[in-house]
Amino acid sequence: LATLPSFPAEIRAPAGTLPGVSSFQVQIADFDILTAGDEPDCLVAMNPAALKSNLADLRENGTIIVNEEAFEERNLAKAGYTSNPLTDGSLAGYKVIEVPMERLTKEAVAESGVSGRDVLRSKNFFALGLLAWLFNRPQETTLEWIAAKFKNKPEVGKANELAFKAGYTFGFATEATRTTYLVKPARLTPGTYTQITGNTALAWGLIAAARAAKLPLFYGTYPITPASDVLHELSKHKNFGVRTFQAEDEIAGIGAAIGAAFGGALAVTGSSGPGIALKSEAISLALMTELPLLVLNVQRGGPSTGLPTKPEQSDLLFSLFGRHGESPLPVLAAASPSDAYETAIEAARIALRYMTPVILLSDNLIANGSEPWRLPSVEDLPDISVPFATKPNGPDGSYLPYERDIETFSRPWAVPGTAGLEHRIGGLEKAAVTGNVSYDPENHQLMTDTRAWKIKGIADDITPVEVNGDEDAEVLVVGWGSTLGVIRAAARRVRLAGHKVATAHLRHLNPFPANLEEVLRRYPRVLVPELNSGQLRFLLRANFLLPVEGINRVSGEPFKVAEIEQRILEMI
Amino acid sequence: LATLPSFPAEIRAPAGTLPGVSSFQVQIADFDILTAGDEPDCLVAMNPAALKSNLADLRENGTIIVNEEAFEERNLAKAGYTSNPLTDGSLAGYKVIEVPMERLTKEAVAESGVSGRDVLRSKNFFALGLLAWLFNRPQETTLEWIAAKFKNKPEVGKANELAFKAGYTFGFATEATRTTYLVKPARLTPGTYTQITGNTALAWGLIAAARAAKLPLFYGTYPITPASDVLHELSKHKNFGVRTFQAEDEIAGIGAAIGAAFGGALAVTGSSGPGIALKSEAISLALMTELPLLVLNVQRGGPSTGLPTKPEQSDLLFSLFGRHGESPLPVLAAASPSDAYETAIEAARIALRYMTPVILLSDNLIANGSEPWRLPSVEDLPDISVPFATKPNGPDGSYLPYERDIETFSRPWAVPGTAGLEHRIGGLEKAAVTGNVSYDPENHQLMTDTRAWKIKGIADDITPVEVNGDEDAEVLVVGWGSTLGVIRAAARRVRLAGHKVATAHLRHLNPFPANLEEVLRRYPRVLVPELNSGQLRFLLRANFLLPVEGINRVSGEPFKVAEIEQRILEMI
Amino acid sequence: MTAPTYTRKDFQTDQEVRWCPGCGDYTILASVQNYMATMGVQKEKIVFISGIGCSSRFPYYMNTYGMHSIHGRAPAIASGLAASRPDLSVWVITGDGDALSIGGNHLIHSLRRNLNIKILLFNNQIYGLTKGQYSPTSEVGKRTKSTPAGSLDYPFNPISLALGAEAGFVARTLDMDRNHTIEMLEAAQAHKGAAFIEIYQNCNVFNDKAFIQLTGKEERVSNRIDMAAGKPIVFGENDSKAVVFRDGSCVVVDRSTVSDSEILVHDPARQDPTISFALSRLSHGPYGPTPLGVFRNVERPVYETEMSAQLVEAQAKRGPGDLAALLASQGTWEVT
Amino acid sequence: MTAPTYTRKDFQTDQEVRWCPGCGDYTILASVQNYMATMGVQKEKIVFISGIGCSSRFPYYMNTYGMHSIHGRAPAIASGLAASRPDLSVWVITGDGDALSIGGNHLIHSLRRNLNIKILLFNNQIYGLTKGQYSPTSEVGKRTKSTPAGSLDYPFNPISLALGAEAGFVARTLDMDRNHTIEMLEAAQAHKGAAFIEIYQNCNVFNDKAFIQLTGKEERVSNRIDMAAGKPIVFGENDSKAVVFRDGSCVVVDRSTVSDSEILVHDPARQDPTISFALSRLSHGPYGPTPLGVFRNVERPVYETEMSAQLVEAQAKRGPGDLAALLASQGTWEVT
Ligand SMILES: Cc1ncc(C[n+]2csc(CCOP(=O)(O)OP(=O)(O)O)c2C)c(N)n1
Ligand SMILES: Cc1ncc(C[n+]2csc(CCOP(=O)(O)OP(=O)(O)O)c2C)c(N)n1
Ligand code: SF4
Ligand code: SF4
Ligand SMILES: [Mg+2]
Ligand SMILES: [Mg+2]
Repeated sequence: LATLPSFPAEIRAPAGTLPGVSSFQVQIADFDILTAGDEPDCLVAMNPAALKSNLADLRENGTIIVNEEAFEERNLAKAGYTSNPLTDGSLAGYKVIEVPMERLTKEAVAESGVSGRDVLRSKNFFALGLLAWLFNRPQETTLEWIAAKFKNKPEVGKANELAFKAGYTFGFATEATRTTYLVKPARLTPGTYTQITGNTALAWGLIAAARAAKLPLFYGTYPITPASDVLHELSKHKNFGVRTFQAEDEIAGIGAAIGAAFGGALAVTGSSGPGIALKSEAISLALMTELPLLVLNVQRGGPSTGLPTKPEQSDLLFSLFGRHGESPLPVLAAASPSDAYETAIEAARIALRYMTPVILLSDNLIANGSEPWRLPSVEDLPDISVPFATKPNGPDGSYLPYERDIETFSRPWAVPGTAGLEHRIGGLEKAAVTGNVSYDPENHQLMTDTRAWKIKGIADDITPVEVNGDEDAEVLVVGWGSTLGVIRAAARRVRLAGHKVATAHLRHLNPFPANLEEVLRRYPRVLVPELNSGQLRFLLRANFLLPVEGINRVSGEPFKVAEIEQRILEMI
Repeated sequence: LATLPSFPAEIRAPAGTLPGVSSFQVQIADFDILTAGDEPDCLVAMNPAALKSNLADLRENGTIIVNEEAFEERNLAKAGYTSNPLTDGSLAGYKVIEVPMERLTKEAVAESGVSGRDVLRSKNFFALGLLAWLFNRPQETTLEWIAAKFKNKPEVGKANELAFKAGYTFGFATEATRTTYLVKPARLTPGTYTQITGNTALAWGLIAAARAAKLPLFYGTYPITPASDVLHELSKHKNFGVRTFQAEDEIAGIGAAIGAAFGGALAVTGSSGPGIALKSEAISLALMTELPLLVLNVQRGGPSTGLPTKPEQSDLLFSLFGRHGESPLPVLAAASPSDAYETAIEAARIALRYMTPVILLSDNLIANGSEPWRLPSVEDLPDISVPFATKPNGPDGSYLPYERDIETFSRPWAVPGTAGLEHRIGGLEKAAVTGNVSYDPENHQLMTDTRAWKIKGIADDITPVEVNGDEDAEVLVVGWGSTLGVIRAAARRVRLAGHKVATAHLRHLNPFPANLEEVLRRYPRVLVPELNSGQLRFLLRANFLLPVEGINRVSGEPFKVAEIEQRILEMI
Repeated sequence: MTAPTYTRKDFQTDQEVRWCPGCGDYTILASVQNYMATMGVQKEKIVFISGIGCSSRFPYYMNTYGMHSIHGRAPAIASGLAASRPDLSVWVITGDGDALSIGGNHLIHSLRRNLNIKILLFNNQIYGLTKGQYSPTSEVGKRTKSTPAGSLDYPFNPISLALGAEAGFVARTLDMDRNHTIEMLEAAQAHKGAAFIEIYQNCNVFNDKAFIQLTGKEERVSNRIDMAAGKPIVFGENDSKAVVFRDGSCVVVDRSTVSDSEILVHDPARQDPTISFALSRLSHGPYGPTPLGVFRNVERPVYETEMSAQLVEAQAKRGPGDLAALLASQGTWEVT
Repeated sequence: MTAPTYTRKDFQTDQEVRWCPGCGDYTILASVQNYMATMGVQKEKIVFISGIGCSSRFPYYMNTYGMHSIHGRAPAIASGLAASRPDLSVWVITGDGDALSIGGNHLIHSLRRNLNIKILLFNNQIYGLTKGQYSPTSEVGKRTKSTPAGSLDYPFNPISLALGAEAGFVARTLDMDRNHTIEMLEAAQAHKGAAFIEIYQNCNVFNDKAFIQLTGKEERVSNRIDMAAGKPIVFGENDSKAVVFRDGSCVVVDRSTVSDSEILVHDPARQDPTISFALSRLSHGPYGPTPLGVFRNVERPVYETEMSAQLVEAQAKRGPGDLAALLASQGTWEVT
């Protein structure tokens, strides 16, 4: 069972597929990138007919590269389409990369001297170049093959080389990404399924959370790879009352969200590493003013601009400690594309119930990865609504914005428009209860402690961590985020090989579930696989003084099942 | 031995000091805030004569509040000043707060109805109000005293009340701070001494570091309490070739510093919590481009705007983990005002030798605190210079910007203007050696590891941690930053009481000195006092799996010697 | 609901007002409170958002909803609030450092985006709160703590900047002149969309008398240019001076040297902001003849109105959001 | 040192140029490389600093010193470099998102501060790198991935914004027109101080033909207004159109309807930027008659020159820094 699609040697596909332009079009249409399941991962559709006849072969939520220019009326009609599949939403389940391929190929090969038909033929190589980028293949082999193959027609060879490079370059220039096929669970429980990517699930989860909270949804953001698709998805659903605000930068994005939160919306901001860094100061304001706010971080390779199109889990410690001062806040992570939906609702529940900013981590694997998702029942949507304050809660009809709920330590949420509850909040330390500015030492200690207690207390309000597998195993594998599938698969393999192993996956990274320490102590050895240098491991060590071990990878690539399996076997 | 000045009940001073305006002026001139040493901590000088006759009584580097309007030619001459002490630099050793006191008092009492002499008399209360702000005293007692005292002259009472409040308000409005007297070492070794505050020492340390590095100094920043004084101090020393750049915000401040670093300057940026948060993304750029850069963080109370004028040590974990991606960098902390000088030089040494951004932590106690400082010999200034690359280091006369030094893992520094070494750097992941953009998985792993090793390796290039006190003590007290004086004093007291205790103070917080673990393991119990919720403790636990204990305070106030002493005694 | 009747007191809070005695901020506070009492908006519908600075403490003293946020970000926060709550009256309080230094980008974007927010910039040409460094509106050569040898940066002209950023409403007033301040507030409130008012504000501690040419009893006579829509721009003792547009610039001339028809008649409603821009160039800071009043007042679609309309339209077209349908929208299959 | 002689090749690097085929960035790269070969500055003295975006990949392809920095911050980084190294020739490459969205504040401040940096803004009216969201220069109503129902924000006019921000040199050119581009580069380089050039650049993937009115064979004839210093502004087929300043605006008229003396004679050296501003209002984006060329070219003191002078003066007055004296400057005492 392989977790990553394998890319066939580039030279194969074109080699066997050159009898003629039109048939090559059909051929390259199902030029396939093999997955474990033998379904192509990626389809190159040079025209509507090719799309129509080959779409069924593509794996659910695969990547489709379309030559967008060919999708005009005449071709569509010829293929029997009554509306354009590129715009009518029927490809919504797939990652579609639209490329004006003829135009770009023409531009690219201009200097080769070829003309006419040959130019258009080269667009196959353009497609191949784009595939090479998407599947991270070296260009050299294909270039050598082209040189050899066309040594008697040097202009054609040159044109193909240029087209191939242009395709690669196009992918690079536009930071093109494909969907990643993630390991399926062994069995699918009965039900109605859809195929979904993480960014879509996240967007839908936010829409569902807003409904569950009976609040309008506001999304303030600035585009960044790989988080932009959340904005794109949300902006389609204005009929749900969703307001999307593309701000001038990330600070304004979160600023706007804070404004909306003050106004009583379910306010969300989202970005990736560099953009989250910019939001740090404002997150701290939301924390001090105790306003509910979701901060989505779709992690990518760092540091700095890093590897924008590659997955990594290296923002965990940054999520916990990436703010000045003592500034604790809840951190959650989605474990798979479909889990992003549930995690969004859970994050919103916590943000609203505890009046706090919450960081929700996803990553490039989840964001662009896809999996079958058993549709949740909309009727079972939990009620996560928190009533606004409507009446004075202090002496003489006064309103005390920092008078806390005795159970949650949460403060009330009074929104503008509510007569009699006019009040001011801000970033300076607040006096307990009144919320006035206070420089008093004891108050600062109290408020620091209260903010910490409030977050710590959430531990008792979340699902305890569950262990999968053997109670009496030697090794417990603890993961978080996108490693869920690969850890489960590795554990299955270990068990198939006759060994015992247990796994646990954390959705809540701060605070940890109340039973975590007890669970960890049950197993002689604990292994933490992470796509970083050992950040959860660091947290577990500091919190529980346990010598947990790690397997780590910071290469911009996901784990292979085999490497985790191997490591578990070594530990047994 | 008390560490904090005690402020006498406000009512006392005015009570005994009202025989007449002119004598009151003299009286309030030495209105004293008692320190342990019985020297006033603060002097209110209503005119030049008062300053002249009372300055000698003020403790070294105390705070002087001057009624600036009275410092005009006639008064100066009358007092025997030939030049204005406010501008001629002769008060450089003190913290001077200049206030147009007569004007402000007049404005403040306007609505009371008093006039003439009474107005001016009220300015004593203005001064008292400012003192109440500076020394964090409640206003109520004074206000009650005023009400009682002047109940027969209600307008005068009202005027005094208004003036008192105005003085307090002035302090609040302008975020006025005073110097804090720090615990002196028990004995001063022979030598030439000066009295210095931390911000001044930091500025001078940077000037010295630039000299030691044979580089021009560039400081890019944006004002913020309590870091602004570093800018103010540096901007005075243009004759040292220092360039200060007051940017439009903190991001531009560090951006400009990165530009200057690329150009071959000793580049420094500085701020406090909220501003450092804004610099996070750019620090990561310096880390990826491996440019030398000092980032000063003069910590204040957080989170958010927090308590701008109060000290706190709550940015330690933020310094280590406050960036997205795997982004390790060295973190140092000054332990006292004078230590800021040495720490600046050490931080610069590391930044240059390892081509890395370095975070240097100070805090409000150090910044505005003062202590006697035995002047270092300028001749002994270490040579921390690192030669620029001047010649190609690759095949065919090429320049390889990421070809590393085998000992330090540092890359060469080629600055614009050097013919033949033209090269491009940036925030995308770089290929080892060539520095070209690379998406290669193995390269990303290698570079991630290399960046980590480079920083880890510094552990062997720094002074091992030294233990003070009893080898066979039960308790080792480990501190960092501004708690040095109070920890040492507490340990002295414990020893005076006949017990054993050892102390160690860390200048290097990342990486830790190589011998730290061994030192910690030598003692049965380890106590870490911190003005935060336990951040160094957290690091020690995670790194060494040791159950170190903490004593913590997040109240915007320093520790009292007694509370640390008490805690040590409990542990023995 | 009938228009509420308020007095200034209704807008005062229980917090002690804490600016230096004599600070211009007091006067502005009084003007705003007085104006709000007559504005005709329920006070629970009013929100003041500020950044950081002396000026930004303003919301604590207004008995409305308010947020003292972080340095420079008030326009962004206000934008999110206005976009999501078009029913509110949203006011931004900011300083020359807050709005023009760290917050410059949010300022210019909120102006071009044209949300219905009213931005009051207290320009004292100094960083007050941080104890007196020069600001982006300080004159060249200013000696401050951070520039003992004099500052080098050429200052912004806030009016020119706002006009260059497509602001629809741009005005300037003076702390000391309460009536004029209130007039400008009224005009800003009447304008549908983003409104920007630069308020010259004296910081009597760190930059005292910066505006003396406009506030001094004698100086102001010859320097204060009051612009009024539809009126020829004349000023000075006995209106002896006039502004004409000549050779590509607004210039001040002796009124006696020009015919009445040559005098520029003020028209803030011109679609093209060129003449407003030209008027802003009459002075670069409060030095010499300096215009006060509304420079530009031109409406265009308001962001949140349009945004709400898109939501309404989407619902009209597609019906209110159906979550179950959304989840199934990419196609489903059954596993049994 | 004699002026170096270079060819375009000297400025090419070994890195494959990676923009989409047909992207306007290629043409601009060629123009800049060609210009640099003749600029007369040693290439090791030249530095290109960029932010993030397709355009910002530019430095990788210039065989000079360079930094591909972070989004929006290039002007700040360039400012620090220029301030500390006045001997260098510093160029900023940025996009409409990089410079006007996230980097707007640094842009306007670097212009007012007037460091000697040359800012080339590749305006394709779209976010290219992130695959096609609308930008601060996109036209209202633009449908993009993030605005399927059409964008609502009123766009900036980059020329107006730069002028409002006190820019001394402001120009506009077109990717396709290499000669004009080089002419603008020459003028920017000749200008002492900050120079801002807006370059209309076609993104043929996400915003193809945005500039068709200025590049199309037919369209350009009637829409391209070439401004040249000292020349009356005429354009169109047989120069049949003219620009006049009338009633507070620049307007396009049939040349036959005005006398020659009424036609606006272009003068980018006017101290007052009003007429330059008026010219920038002729079009709001590349729609209809749109001026290309230098809008403003007025010098004032350069920041780093002044900064260096302050250092020299301080040394002249106080001697070069004496560290020992500094340490003792607050008074000392002996402990024995
Ligand atoms: C992120 C951040 N940077 C810097 C500061 C410090 N700071 C507070 S207010 C201010 C400038 C205030 O100037 P202005 O906006 O003109 O307000 P004024 O005090 O003059 O009214 C600065 C630099 C801060 N609080 N936060
Ligand atoms: C801090 C940060 N925010 C967002 C991004 C994502 N991003 C990269 S380029 C870009 C916009 C590019 O637009 P533009 O400047 O117009 O350049 P173009 O690609 O069109 O040349 C964005 C939003 C980023 N890299 N870093
Ligand atoms: S420092 Fe200046 S602006 Fe601030 S409160 Fe005092 S007088 Fe007003
Ligand atoms: S996306 Fe557009 S701007 Fe970017 S390289 Fe391609 S054509 Fe050029
Ligand atoms: Mg100010
Ligand atoms: Mg662009």
